[in-house]
Amino acid sequence: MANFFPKWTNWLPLKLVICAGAIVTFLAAGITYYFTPKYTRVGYEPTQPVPFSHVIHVQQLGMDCRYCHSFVEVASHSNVPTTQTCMSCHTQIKADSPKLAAVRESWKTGDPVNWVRIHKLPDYTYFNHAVHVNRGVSCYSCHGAVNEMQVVYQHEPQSMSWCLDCHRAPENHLRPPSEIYNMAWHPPADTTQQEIGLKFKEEWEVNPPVTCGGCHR
Amino acid sequence: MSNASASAEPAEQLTAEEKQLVRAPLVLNKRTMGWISDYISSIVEGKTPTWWYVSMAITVPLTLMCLAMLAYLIATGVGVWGNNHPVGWAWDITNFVFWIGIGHAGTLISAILFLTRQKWRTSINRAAEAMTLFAVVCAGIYPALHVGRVWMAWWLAPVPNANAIWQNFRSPLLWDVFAVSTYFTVSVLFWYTGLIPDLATLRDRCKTKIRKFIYGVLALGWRGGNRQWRHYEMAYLILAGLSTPLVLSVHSVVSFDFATSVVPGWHTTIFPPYFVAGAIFGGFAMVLTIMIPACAVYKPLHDLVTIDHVDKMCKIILLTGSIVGYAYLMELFIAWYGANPYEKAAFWYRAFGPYWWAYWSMMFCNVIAPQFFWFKFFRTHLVWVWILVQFPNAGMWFERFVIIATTLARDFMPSAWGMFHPTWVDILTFVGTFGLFGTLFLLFIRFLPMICMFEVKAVLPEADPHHGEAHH
Amino acid sequence: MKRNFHHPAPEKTPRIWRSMRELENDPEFEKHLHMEFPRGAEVYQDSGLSKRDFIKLMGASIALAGVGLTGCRRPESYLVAFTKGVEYTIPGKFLYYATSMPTRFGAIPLIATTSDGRPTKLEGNPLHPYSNGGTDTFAQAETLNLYDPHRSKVVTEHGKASSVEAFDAFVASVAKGDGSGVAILTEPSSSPTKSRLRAALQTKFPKLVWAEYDPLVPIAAVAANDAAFGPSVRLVPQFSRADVILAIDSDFLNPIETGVGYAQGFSARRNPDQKGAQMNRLYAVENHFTVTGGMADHRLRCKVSETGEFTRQLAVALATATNNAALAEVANAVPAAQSEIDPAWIKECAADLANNAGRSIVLTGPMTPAPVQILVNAINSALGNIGTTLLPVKTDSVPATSIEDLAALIEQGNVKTLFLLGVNPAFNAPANLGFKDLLSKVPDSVHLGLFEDETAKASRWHVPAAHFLESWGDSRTFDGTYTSVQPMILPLWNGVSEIEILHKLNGGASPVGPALVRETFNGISQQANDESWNAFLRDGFLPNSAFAKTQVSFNASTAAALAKTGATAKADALELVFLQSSSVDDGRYANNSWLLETPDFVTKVTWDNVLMVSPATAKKLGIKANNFGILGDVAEKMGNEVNYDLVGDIVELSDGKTTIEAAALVAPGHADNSLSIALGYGRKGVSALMDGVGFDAYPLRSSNSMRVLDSVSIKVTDRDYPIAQTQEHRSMEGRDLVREGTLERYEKDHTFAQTMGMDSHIPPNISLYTHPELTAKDQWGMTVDLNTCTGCNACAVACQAENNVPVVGKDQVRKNRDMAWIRLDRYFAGDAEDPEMLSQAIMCQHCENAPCETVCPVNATVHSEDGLNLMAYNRCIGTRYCANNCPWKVRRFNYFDYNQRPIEELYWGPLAKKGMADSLKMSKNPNVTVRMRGVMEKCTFCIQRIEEAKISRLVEAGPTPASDTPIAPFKVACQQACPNDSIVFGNIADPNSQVSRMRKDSRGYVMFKYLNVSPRVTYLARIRNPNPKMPGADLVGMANGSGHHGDAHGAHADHGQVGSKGDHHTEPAAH
Amino acid sequence: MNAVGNPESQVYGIAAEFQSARDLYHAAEKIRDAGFQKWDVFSPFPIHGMDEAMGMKKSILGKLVFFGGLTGFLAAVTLEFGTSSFLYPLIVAGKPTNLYTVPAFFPIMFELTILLSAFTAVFGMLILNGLPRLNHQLFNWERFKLVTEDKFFVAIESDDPKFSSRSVRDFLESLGGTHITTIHGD
Repeated sequence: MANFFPKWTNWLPLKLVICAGAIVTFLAAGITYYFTPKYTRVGYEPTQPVPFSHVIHVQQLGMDCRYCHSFVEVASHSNVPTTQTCMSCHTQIKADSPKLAAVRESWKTGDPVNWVRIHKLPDYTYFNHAVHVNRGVSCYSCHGAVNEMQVVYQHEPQSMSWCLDCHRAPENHLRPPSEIYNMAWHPPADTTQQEIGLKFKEEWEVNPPVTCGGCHR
Repeated sequence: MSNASASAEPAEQLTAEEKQLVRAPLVLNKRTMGWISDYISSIVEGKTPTWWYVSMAITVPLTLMCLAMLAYLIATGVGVWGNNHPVGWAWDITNFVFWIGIGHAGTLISAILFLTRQKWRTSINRAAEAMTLFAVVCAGIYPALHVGRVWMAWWLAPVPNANAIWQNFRSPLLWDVFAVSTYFTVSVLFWYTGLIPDLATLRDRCKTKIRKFIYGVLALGWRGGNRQWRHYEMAYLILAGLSTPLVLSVHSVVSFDFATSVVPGWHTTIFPPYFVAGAIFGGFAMVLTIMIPACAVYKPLHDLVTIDHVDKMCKIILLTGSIVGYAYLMELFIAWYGANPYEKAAFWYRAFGPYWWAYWSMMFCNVIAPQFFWFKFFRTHLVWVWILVQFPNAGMWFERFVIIATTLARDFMPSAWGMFHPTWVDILTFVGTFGLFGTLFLLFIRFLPMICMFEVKAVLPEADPHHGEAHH
Repeated sequence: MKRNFHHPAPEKTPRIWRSMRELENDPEFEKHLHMEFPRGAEVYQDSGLSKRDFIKLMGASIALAGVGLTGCRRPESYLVAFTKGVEYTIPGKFLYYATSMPTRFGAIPLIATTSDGRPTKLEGNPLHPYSNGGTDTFAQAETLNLYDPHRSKVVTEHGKASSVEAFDAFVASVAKGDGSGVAILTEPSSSPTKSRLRAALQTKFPKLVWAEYDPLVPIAAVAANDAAFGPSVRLVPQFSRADVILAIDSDFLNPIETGVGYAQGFSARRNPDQKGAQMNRLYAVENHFTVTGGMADHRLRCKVSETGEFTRQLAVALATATNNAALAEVANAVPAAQSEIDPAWIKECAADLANNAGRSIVLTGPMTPAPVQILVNAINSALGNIGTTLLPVKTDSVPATSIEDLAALIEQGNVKTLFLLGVNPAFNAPANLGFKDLLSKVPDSVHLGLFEDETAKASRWHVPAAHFLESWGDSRTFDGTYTSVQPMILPLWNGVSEIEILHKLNGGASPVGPALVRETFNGISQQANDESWNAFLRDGFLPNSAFAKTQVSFNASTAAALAKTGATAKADALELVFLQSSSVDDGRYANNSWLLETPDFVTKVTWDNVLMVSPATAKKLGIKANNFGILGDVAEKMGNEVNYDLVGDIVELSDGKTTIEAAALVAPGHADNSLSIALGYGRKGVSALMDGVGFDAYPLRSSNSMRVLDSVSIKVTDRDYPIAQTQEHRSMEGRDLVREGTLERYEKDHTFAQTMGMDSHIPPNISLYTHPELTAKDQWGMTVDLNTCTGCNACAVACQAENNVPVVGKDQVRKNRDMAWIRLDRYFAGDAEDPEMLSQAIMCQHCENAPCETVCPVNATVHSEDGLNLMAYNRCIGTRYCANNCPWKVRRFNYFDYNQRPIEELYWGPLAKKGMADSLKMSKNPNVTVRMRGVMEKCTFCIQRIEEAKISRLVEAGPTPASDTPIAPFKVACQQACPNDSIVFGNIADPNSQVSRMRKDSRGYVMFKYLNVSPRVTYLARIRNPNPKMPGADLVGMANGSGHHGDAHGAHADHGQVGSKGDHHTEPAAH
Repeated sequence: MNAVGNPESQVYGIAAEFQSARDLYHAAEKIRDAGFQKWDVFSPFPIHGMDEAMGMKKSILGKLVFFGGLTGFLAAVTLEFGTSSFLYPLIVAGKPTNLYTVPAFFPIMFELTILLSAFTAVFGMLILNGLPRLNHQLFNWERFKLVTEDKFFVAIESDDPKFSSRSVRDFLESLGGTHITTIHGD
């Protein structure tokens, strides 16, 4: 009488082991790539009720961030502009552009424009804009080159580890106070970001918190 | 090959002079190798007995109830249990320690008795190891599900994550996670390694295709060649060597959950040895609780699980019981001698506080009751043994309850004192775990050889290659 | 109301503060302020957005403000900006407005914190002359009252929904009439605007009946003052000048009875180290334990119906001591009664008072009957306290019709139209009036109130009232300082204020914003220009507007005449005393879950009022202390104080006609043959929360027994009532937790408290490890002065409001699952019948070697570099090990989703309704995470305030060295609320900070020193100042033993004198 | 001469059955002395001293397990110190993050050492035994099933240098082997 199991089954276990190993490796790699903020958040680019272009307003018209995000320097929350702010110009310029319909509507009715939120931290995370921009961290560091964005999208993962990277080594991002809102700034030719950063870190005694309490209350 | 019923009748009795010559054999009635395979396999191969279905009809619903309770717990919150401030841990951790303790006897019997060449272990270690696994399964439920946010429990595993945050390796609870999972894994390996040759036996005996397939796969193609036995025996020896310190470490680590805290009544260095002794104590009690009825069902097993085994286990229970009793008294002495009013109060309240009844139940069950085993009559009369081992079973549960709930109920600040009362969910969950344990065990004795055949064969006189040769 | 209408250009004295720094007008900060402002202004010129639109918008954005902790997949959410900017408002930044909360005897000056247009927190106004910045529990809980979703929302007529217009039409018709048959019943109020409108109304309608009623406002006291000193005289106590104080049935230290400012100056005089002034001494005579009684150096248990006799004997003794004829005349006028009061007590007390004539104060509670009041006035004038420790001032009060007279008028059918403004007589009027039925005799009755309460149901009209945080108004504090009341938000549910209704009755159109108040202000203020008006609103009060001091002389004859009315009670009769509830006041807070769950100061009972009875009387009447069942009884036999899971006997109380039920609780220190019960509970059919909570005592309370019913019959039923206590144990079990000693002992050994109990002979702790360096410049720490902490609960409710601490309900409290982050432990020490009461505030101690941290497997609780024990809710998985390992048991676990599920559906799991009312979401502090089910939480030292301060310092510093900018002063919530400044918080690394000085105080000690956890909270031992001549003086201040060495082993040496019964046996192992 | 398996396929070897452990033992000694290399004896249980009888050295498994254990230990050390001293040092209960904190790290070092040792022991044993191998020429022989029951077998493989079917048959017969059978593959 012959074997119950055919010959080929002798190699089966080895093949199974190899397959399992491969599958596990691929899963791990996939999860690390696809299921972390680097992938899930970065590039989030929803369509806004108004096709507002930062390129036109910042790049071409050279408006300062703070004209619209007026409280970024004093509040934890960097406000989006009120309809009033938009209308203070757009009553004259492009007063009847169809793109601005939503704004005019809001101005008429008093109902706010619902901008789709892009950068969103969890409720238990308390980020403060004022302290960052006042202590030499540029908008650029967290929001990327918004001035070049026709439509705003998320540029950084803004995950906890990403925050910690900077909180542990702020020198990689500190800038001269004058350049905070200059999206296009680069360190002068004769020096590097590190050098400048370290200099300011020394001078201003920049010592960002890395314990939970800094952000979670 | 004769079938089970035939071989159930004992073979011819020993003659008087043989009795004098031969040292008390480990297997009675001169059972042959063939008989051992036949009989033990027949338990698996024969048709399912009615009592098995009856028992399953009891244990399976209990298991389902347990699962239902756990689902309710996860969906609603830990509040469905009686836990509160100050009693943050109550039946959950009590039952965890209770079950994990029971598990220890199995590993102990397999590993320590193997290393110490106690051949009598061979007939009970398989069942004992199975018991270990199932007890650890029951135990594992509690630490896993007693946390407030079960869906976040994976944070206990050191997985790299986008929050760049890690575990606190100083926490006894994390030690627990590693200890218990290691213990479970190693026990499974140990148990399965021991099963391989017996699975091969079943493979070679079974008729149906499906069984041929299942047992064939499980047996991994074992051939019993000596070139295999050589590595096999080495592996088994190493596993035994690893399991022995492991089993001691696991219950020590469990005791660290309490010993490393600052809570008066927990903060004591005596805990590790005392917990280990307690675990062996309770574990052996549970082995007897299960084996005695099993042998009652399968009468001929008495030839393998002899009264001598029972006697030996009772002696161990007596010894460990006395160690536990000593530990209780030592605790009291240190509390008094340490002159720390908080420690003093903690032990005073255990004995005379609102939970006095739990303390004295523990004392009676664990210290008084086992003393009967000084008498051979109680050690060798199966009914009495079975009754008496129920006390350690209950007593060890009370011990954990006393240590956990009653200590927390009254610690540093009288203002924060409060009582714990179990809820119906607490109770049904605990009862349910017995259902789970029973179900698993019934499945085990139905589908796997409950006695390690190849080891029993190996202790038969004719297994000795020089059997019957003149000694020179 | 246009916001810009009453807002000046911001550059001038802005009415809002962005921080305490600006409050102090720090020039540095002003600069910062101005460079910050123009930007805001330029965008926001004359933008007139009313706060109502705010709510629209906030509603939207709140809906987004998820309150859970987990957020892995994110749904699309929106950023909702204002359409028009709102001046001053910076999204996400707090604004602070000065206002005040009108109270029974004046007002509590407040600073309201508003975030994005929602008032979220109320704090005392430290600038105000008659406030040290403290508040009471009620003020702290008002934000919840404001957002209470049970508030009435629509005008109803005959119980059916009507409209504002219809009601206005009705008012107009009344206004057109001649006012005959029109009566107004309202609460006595300190509001000048209200009295101005009243005067106007009474000139317009001469026949108008103006009646005032408040169940806890003393008619007798006023009458006594009038009789003694002439009309509208008020005595303002100056505790800073008093060396000896005698409180007769008075709880003056409790801010809820007499207001926050009343007792100021007292706590300063409790400091044994104070230079130039000796420590004051407090005698208390009361039938049940009050916080005052707990603070007293000598306390006499005395039936309320015997206080008259006590005061008479005291007066007699003092009359001879001071040989003052007037006092003698009044004293002899009072009929004598027999009593068992210890003469020695009276003799020595009198002697002490006589020796401190002119430096003493004798006080009696507001509700005590006239003879006692008059005697007290006589005693004070005889001691020469009037004008020295008791400043007489002339109030602007105008007499009003009493509710009894009003009832008579209604009875006679002379009242056709009755306006019930903010009162609830159908529930709380004296029972003999049967007011509820009377209302049916009035064809047109109008009820104005926050809730559709009993009176609303019995009236033709019900009009939703505006909360004081929603309406313009004004008030006078007890001393008369003119104080503002301004709205923080438009009425959420179209409520109207009393003054608006009065104004309309005067025929006025609906008032515009503060017009009415402004008019009054112009009348009161010297210069009535915008500048001073803005200053008034900005600071919240008008400087130097207190009542004028006056000279008074004691009028013996009129006093004696009043004194004669004194009734004599039978000594053995069983009396029933009606108390103000520490949770619901007179019933007005019956719907406030924060207060309902705040334990009573003494009994620690939540969610119920109980009938308090002394142990002896309980035995006599056969009232069980508890029924533990057999297991507990055995434990008690074995010598434990066992009183867990309290279940009280239900008793029936009857005055012959009416019978009420109540659950009895055995209260140590209660007078024998006396029963006490708090008013305001047992409401039926009013709202979800109120129903079936406690027992209603009003039915037994009649016009002549407002304070005490001299004789009731009691019947103990065999029914039980479960009682939820946050603290079940009474005795300290001889442990050295609260440490106290006598002044004498303290002077012998200043550091006695540091060597008590275990600390007397433990070797110094040597740590195995060197503590990792705490790098931050600011190291936070706290001290609690047990010498001034009365246990009034203000801190507890403040913490609840600040930190979004959830309410768990009676059932969960009974299961010991209350969530309070700061709790007030109350211990009884000494004789079981007549013990001392000790109270101690316990919050997270932020141990530097925190036991909780080492046991957390996931690093959810770790230490910050500035010494805080952090709790990261979002990391917590809820093993509860940290709570087990916390010696103080201050960690709180969310056993259910208390924030998201209704407390009656906690056990339903997923089947329960999810989410909370929008209005309640608005009450949450946006800077504190709302915790979810299954996580641990605890006191964080208000880390949100710490971080805010640290951040604003860095913002200020900008591109300059951080260390050059000092951190702005700030207070944590409990510290801010404390009316006695017992809690001090600050930077312990700065040797000059107050907290550092307090920590170094010789009375300072840390608990459980032997554990070497080195807490950041230091307690200052309690010092009692007994009069050695008094009976029982040797037992005062002995809670930790007498202090002769060998007895200092806190744990066991104190048997026989410390701890309530059973303590003797707790640790025989020690003997 | 009887044979099993597929006669076409090449011969695996020749096997004989023995009745007792003792017979097998002595047979093994003789085969060893005859200088065969590729052969094995089969029994229902490990027979004491059979290794010597077959002239085999001690199993090398022990050495493998040592390295397995070492790996586990080092893994634990890296995990614990790497995360809590280098990746994200936190102040926990005032305990240091340097080497002094090692006592708290022992339990996990121990457990991981045990775990990886156990894995090496079991999987090492399987690999050394060439298991799992479900198909084997010997399984073609029906009688061979008794090896897990109570019978004993010897098999000498065909690729043994000294193998020649006739001599081996005679040799096994001389040893007292019964049911001598040629085993073919399938």
